[in-house]
Amino acid sequence: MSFLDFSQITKTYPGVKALSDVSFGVVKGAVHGLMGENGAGKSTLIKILSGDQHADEGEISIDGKVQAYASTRDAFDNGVIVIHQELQLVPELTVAENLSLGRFPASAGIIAGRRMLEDVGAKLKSAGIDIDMRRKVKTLSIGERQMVEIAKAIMLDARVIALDEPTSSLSSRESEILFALIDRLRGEGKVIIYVSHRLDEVFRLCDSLTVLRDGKLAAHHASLKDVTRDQVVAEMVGREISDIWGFRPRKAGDVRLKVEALSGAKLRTPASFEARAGEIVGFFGLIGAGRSELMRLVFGADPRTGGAVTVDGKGIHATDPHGAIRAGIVLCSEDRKHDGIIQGRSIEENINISSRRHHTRFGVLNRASEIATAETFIKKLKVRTPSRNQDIINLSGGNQQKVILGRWLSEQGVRVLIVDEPTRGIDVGAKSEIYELLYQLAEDGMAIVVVSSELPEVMGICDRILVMCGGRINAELTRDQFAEKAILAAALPDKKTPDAIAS
Amino acid sequence: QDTKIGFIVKQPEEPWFQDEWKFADQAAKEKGFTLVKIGAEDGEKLMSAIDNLGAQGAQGFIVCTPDVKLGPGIVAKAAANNLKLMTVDDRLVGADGKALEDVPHMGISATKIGEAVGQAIVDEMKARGWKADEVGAIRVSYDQLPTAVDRVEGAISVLTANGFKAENIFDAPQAKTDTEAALNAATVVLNAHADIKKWVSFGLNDEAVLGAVRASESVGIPADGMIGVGIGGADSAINEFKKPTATGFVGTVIISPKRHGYETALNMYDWVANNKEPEKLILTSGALAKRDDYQTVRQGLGIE
Amino acid sequence: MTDQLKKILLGEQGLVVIFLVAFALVSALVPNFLTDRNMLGLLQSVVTVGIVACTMMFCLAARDFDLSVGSIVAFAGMVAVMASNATGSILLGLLSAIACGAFVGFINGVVIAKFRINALITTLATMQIVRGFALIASDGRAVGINSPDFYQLALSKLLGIPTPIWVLAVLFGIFGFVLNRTVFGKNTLAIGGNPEASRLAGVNVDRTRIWIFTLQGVVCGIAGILLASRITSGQPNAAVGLELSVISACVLGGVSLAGGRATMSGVIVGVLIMGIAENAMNLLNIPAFYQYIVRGVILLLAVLLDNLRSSALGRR
Amino acid sequence: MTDQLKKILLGEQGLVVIFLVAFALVSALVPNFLTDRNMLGLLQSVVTVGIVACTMMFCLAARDFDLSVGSIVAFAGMVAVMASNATGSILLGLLSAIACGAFVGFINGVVIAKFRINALITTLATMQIVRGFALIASDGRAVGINSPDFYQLALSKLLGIPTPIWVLAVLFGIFGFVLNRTVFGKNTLAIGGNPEASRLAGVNVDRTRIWIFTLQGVVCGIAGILLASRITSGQPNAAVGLELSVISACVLGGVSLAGGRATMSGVIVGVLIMGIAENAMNLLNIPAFYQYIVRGVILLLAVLLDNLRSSALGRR
Ligand SMILES: Nc1ncnc2c1ncn2[C@@H]1O[C@H](COP(=O)(O)OP(=O)(O)OP(=O)(O)O)[C@@H](O)[C@H]1O
Ligand SMILES: Nc1ncnc2c1ncn2[C@@H]1O[C@H](COP(=O)(O)OP(=O)(O)OP(=O)(O)O)[C@@H](O)[C@H]1O
Ligand SMILES: [Mg+2]
Ligand SMILES: [Mg+2]
Repeated sequence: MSFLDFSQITKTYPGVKALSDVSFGVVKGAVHGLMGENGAGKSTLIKILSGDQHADEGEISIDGKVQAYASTRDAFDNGVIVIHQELQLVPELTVAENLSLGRFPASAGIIAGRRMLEDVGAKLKSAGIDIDMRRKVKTLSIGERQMVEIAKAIMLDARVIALDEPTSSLSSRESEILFALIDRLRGEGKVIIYVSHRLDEVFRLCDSLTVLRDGKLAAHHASLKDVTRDQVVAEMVGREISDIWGFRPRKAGDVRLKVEALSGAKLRTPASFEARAGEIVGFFGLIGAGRSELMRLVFGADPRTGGAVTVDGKGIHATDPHGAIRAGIVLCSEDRKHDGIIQGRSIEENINISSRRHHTRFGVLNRASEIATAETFIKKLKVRTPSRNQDIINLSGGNQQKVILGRWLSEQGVRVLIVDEPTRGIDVGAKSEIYELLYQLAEDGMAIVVVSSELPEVMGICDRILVMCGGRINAELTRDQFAEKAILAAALPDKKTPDAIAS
Repeated sequence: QDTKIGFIVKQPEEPWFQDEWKFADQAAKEKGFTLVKIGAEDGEKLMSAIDNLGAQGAQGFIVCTPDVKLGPGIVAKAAANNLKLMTVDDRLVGADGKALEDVPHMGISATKIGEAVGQAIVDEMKARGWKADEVGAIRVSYDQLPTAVDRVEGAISVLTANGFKAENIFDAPQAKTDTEAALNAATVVLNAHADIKKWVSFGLNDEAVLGAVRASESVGIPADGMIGVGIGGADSAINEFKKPTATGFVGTVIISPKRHGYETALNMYDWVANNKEPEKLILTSGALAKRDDYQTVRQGLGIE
Repeated sequence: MTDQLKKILLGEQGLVVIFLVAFALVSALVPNFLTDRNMLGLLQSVVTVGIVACTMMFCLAARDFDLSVGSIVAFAGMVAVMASNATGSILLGLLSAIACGAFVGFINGVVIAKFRINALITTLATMQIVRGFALIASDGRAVGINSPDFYQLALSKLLGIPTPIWVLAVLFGIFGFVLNRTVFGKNTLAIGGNPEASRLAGVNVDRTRIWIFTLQGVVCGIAGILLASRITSGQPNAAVGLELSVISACVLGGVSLAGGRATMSGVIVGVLIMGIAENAMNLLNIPAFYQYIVRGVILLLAVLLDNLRSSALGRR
Repeated sequence: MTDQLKKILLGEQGLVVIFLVAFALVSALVPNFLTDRNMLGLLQSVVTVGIVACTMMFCLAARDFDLSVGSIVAFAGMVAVMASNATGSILLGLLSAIACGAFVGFINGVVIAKFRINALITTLATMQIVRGFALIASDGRAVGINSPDFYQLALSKLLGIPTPIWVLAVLFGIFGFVLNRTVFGKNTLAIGGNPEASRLAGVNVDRTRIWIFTLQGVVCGIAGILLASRITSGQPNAAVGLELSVISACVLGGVSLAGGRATMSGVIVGVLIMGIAENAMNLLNIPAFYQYIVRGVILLLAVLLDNLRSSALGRR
């Protein structure tokens, strides 16, 4: 007997049928996976469950009772909690305040500050989340923010909890905390909807699974016992993908990028490394390891306090991204919402913003080439959208990520491509195509740096892996030395080295 | 102890008040007292200004108030700060609307100035041989300001007394008191009544009337089809007279900042230093200045 | 030593410290500045701006904007005077002024929150409409107060300090508390900081915004009453341009126009800086035209100093 | 039929369509409105606002704000007159006015972009400082123009249409092109959409912002020259409050204060709506006090209508 029922849910956005006639049910005390390509309608379904969006047709019932929410507030009050794909935190408030927002413990409107701290503290402790709850959210890293976001799930006594790609910016260590939490909630008899693009996780966590495709129900598995991964991939993508990494050996050329003793305000220990032409170098580490900080310094996004960056033997003195791009270094940053998408502007403009300078004359745009570039990358990266004029904010998370990747892949004259969590939120099918693109660029002589928290990913596509921990590069492994254990060991904070961040 | 006298005005940017201050400064130099000049655009700033004067140990002040109804408040504030009080330009009134006669005042009534404007227009119309019913009047109005209403109403009363038909007087409300606003408002009136070829105009000050004159030029009414008479007589009007050819800006009623600035300051000084109380009421008069006689008129008023 | 100094300057209360230093400087350099009388005069001169800044802080913190405050202050003052005159009861006059203020604020809030019309445009419109009503009601002229008791509101003193200053102090206290210690205050900051997240967290965004504007109206009503009492009449032209003074005082006090950031102590400092600048300029007898320049330069310096402070802090 | 109507109303150009309908209505209902003379008068009355709105659009689209435009217009007008009088060359006068405008704008831009001082505060400060300079330079008085040729700038006509209107039309054309078809325009919109992302995408954010403010200054210089020519003198008190008219025209025309959204056609419509409202009210002889109310209501209605349109479109 299912506890949570979706029946015939249909939702249309202008130009897009996000969901059509989706029905399935989930039993109590189960973790139910929701998978599908980017833009398949997963987040839309979750938003409808949360009362944030309203279905055009169809209804949701919990415990046999049809739910009709006017607002997200109603959803809470009915025991439905949703952790959205995009972080929904207030940067200027503290962790505790963010977790209590909408339901502060208060009498006569006056907040009981101590009670709030006690409540939040207890909940965080029981979930094994270790974050100072008095810190303002704006001082947290993305990964830490994601943990705060996840902590929302346990703040209320919910019946239904939906998590939309909660691990997309978590490394394995934090993911484990989350999985433990989910197991506990399952034990308490909650219904959990779990959206993810990572098959490993889904098979590890979920009891049942629904696959969406183009807004329609593609498959429903009440049990995962006899289901194989390849089968799920085929249901999602519509074709078989044998090896999503598709690694091809390459020949490394001369040193292209050389970073010497680079340091900045947020990266105190000077870091040095190099990347050769035609080489894909991976950076692995846990949250807060300082990988993003290091890449931002290389790119000139943050001011450096020391060190040097050379490309092809030429020193790069650029102190801003503008200069770095002209010197041939580009960075696709990890925080797509804050540092990537330009909301309010079309896909076309988001793709062309940097590369258009190659096609302009006297500052006047070349419309034909802009349209061509946009169309090319929309097709290459399989961006699901009704038109290139669509506002990027209306795209699904994964499709936004593809557009941002398109921005950098369309750049010309790039010598060093740095991608920070490039496949964050991207589906399996598109992933392998993105890897293929990276391989081609490397074969054309580009030096590529991939920062990722997904160990299989770095192991799957890189020629060399650098492991960071506590703001310093801790280990370097070539492909023949790749071993999960060794990499993880290097990533874990070493008790012997004094380490501010780990403590 | 040094003598310190305040001089508060409501619109410090206006040339008129600049002139008042200038002449008051002249008195201060002659008599050797300190003059503190403060601008106070509204009641609240005025109250602060009086406190401020009290705090720096002034003995008295002269004020042109942003609103005459502030009377009782100003009197009370002055008493609280132990300051002698004189008014200039605008006379204070009590809650009942009657003038506060205890406060020494020097000024000219807004209605009177308006009437002088009206008379000047009527005279010029006669000189040009215009008949009242073929002429339109642009009333450049800024009704938010009571003084402005009194001035234009004064002019209208003279016009109607001389046979001007009320329906030939058209309102051109300025959104702001600058020339551009008057120009835009007057343009609409002129265009709406394209059949009328002869126009007169009057308003709050020279700038307002200049706007109407500019409007007449822009719609192609020649200078001899427009009679504009302003109020003030400061540079905007003088510039107009200095133009190589005559424009529709026929004249301006000059009111003398010299008397208002110099004499009030002197009187206050006498009151503070020699305990000689000034006259309760001194009324000055405006003088019409035109293109050919403005220099002499100004000299007569002691401002050239 | 320098470390400690740095710590104080760069701390939460750094703005207050800078202000105290500036205050000491002005006291030392400007004659007649640090006298009881001048201090009281100074405080009285910032009463209107200060009172309205209390709620403008909320408005800006919630990423909104209110241009109609000046008009509401003038209108409420008119209503207070006219209603007192008509009914003979000062209390009724005061109540109706506050009710009118609240009503206009409520309308602002509803239009902005429910019809989702840009706050700038909405309040620009009500600014004009309300000013129009004030002018029509009084035929453009000031309305005198019949009962002398009304003046007492502004003239009466408690412990040697005029009532309006007490009112200001009490409002500073109340709104400081509301901002930091109540659900309403936190919700306001959350809405400004991330409207979407607040909505998803179940904060009733619309209702909070309507409340903010209504409170703004109430507070403008209070400011209008005190102003009318102080200038002993209701004036339809009063408080023109008040909105800009209030908003700059708030921004000077560290309130972010992008929402989400506000402190009461900052706003108090902002209000006082503006008041002190005016006061000192008049004491120093700076000519009117030069006052413009000085005012502009002080504004810039104050914000620049605070920026340097916080960038030294955040190192970005 | 209704489907097609809906499509037109809800399309990109819906605002323009609404405007055309409103225009037809006003033409039918207001006597003397649709005459050649009145149309020319109407257009001339929006020249200043329209010219300045061209660059204000960029400023707002980049999430900035400029309050100093009124002061710059007045100052540039003064400079044009004083420099022409001093040198005897009108051309030199015009060039120095534009140079002065550009200089003030450049300073605004540098302070805002490089010192990261809030645009509202910075331009509020320069607004005061520049006004102060204008007043000091002229001792607070209007400065007459020596050479009658200067008047010709405003009075001369081409094909029966006065030069200022041509200037306005040309600027509309230029800035419409710049916004949509140049890197500068696209970068401006991108900065407004997400400044940090634009910076990381290699847009030189600081330089673009400095350029925007400098252009704003240049355009204010042009507006100041035409205004001075129109009122045949340089007046230090001219164009007070211009900033609010210009900003509301832009917002009315769909420019988002949150940045990232602007169209030239929208801004043109916004400017015209404001001009037509004033014009029609005067033609209808609406009393001054009631004009306040009507102005407010029209503002609200115009935005409400556009909101309804776009929410019918976006269904959110
Ligand atoms: N506000 C909106 N306006 C228009 N289209 C939208 C809007 N929100 C979502 N869509 C479209 O609806 C479809 C489903 O989006 P949804 O976010 O549910 O995808 P998803 O399955 O969560 O994808 P991802 O894996 O990338 O997160 C997409 O094609 C998206 O472009
Ligand atoms: N704005 C900030 N203020 C203070 N500390 C910060 C800020 N941003 C990041 N940090 C801290 O800097 C450290 C490095 O974080 P960073 O995000 O660079 O790590 P990372 O290796 O990229 O890991 P991930 O991106 O997976 O979180 C973290 O400890 C984080 O808490
Ligand atoms: Mg999604
Ligand atoms: Mg990172």
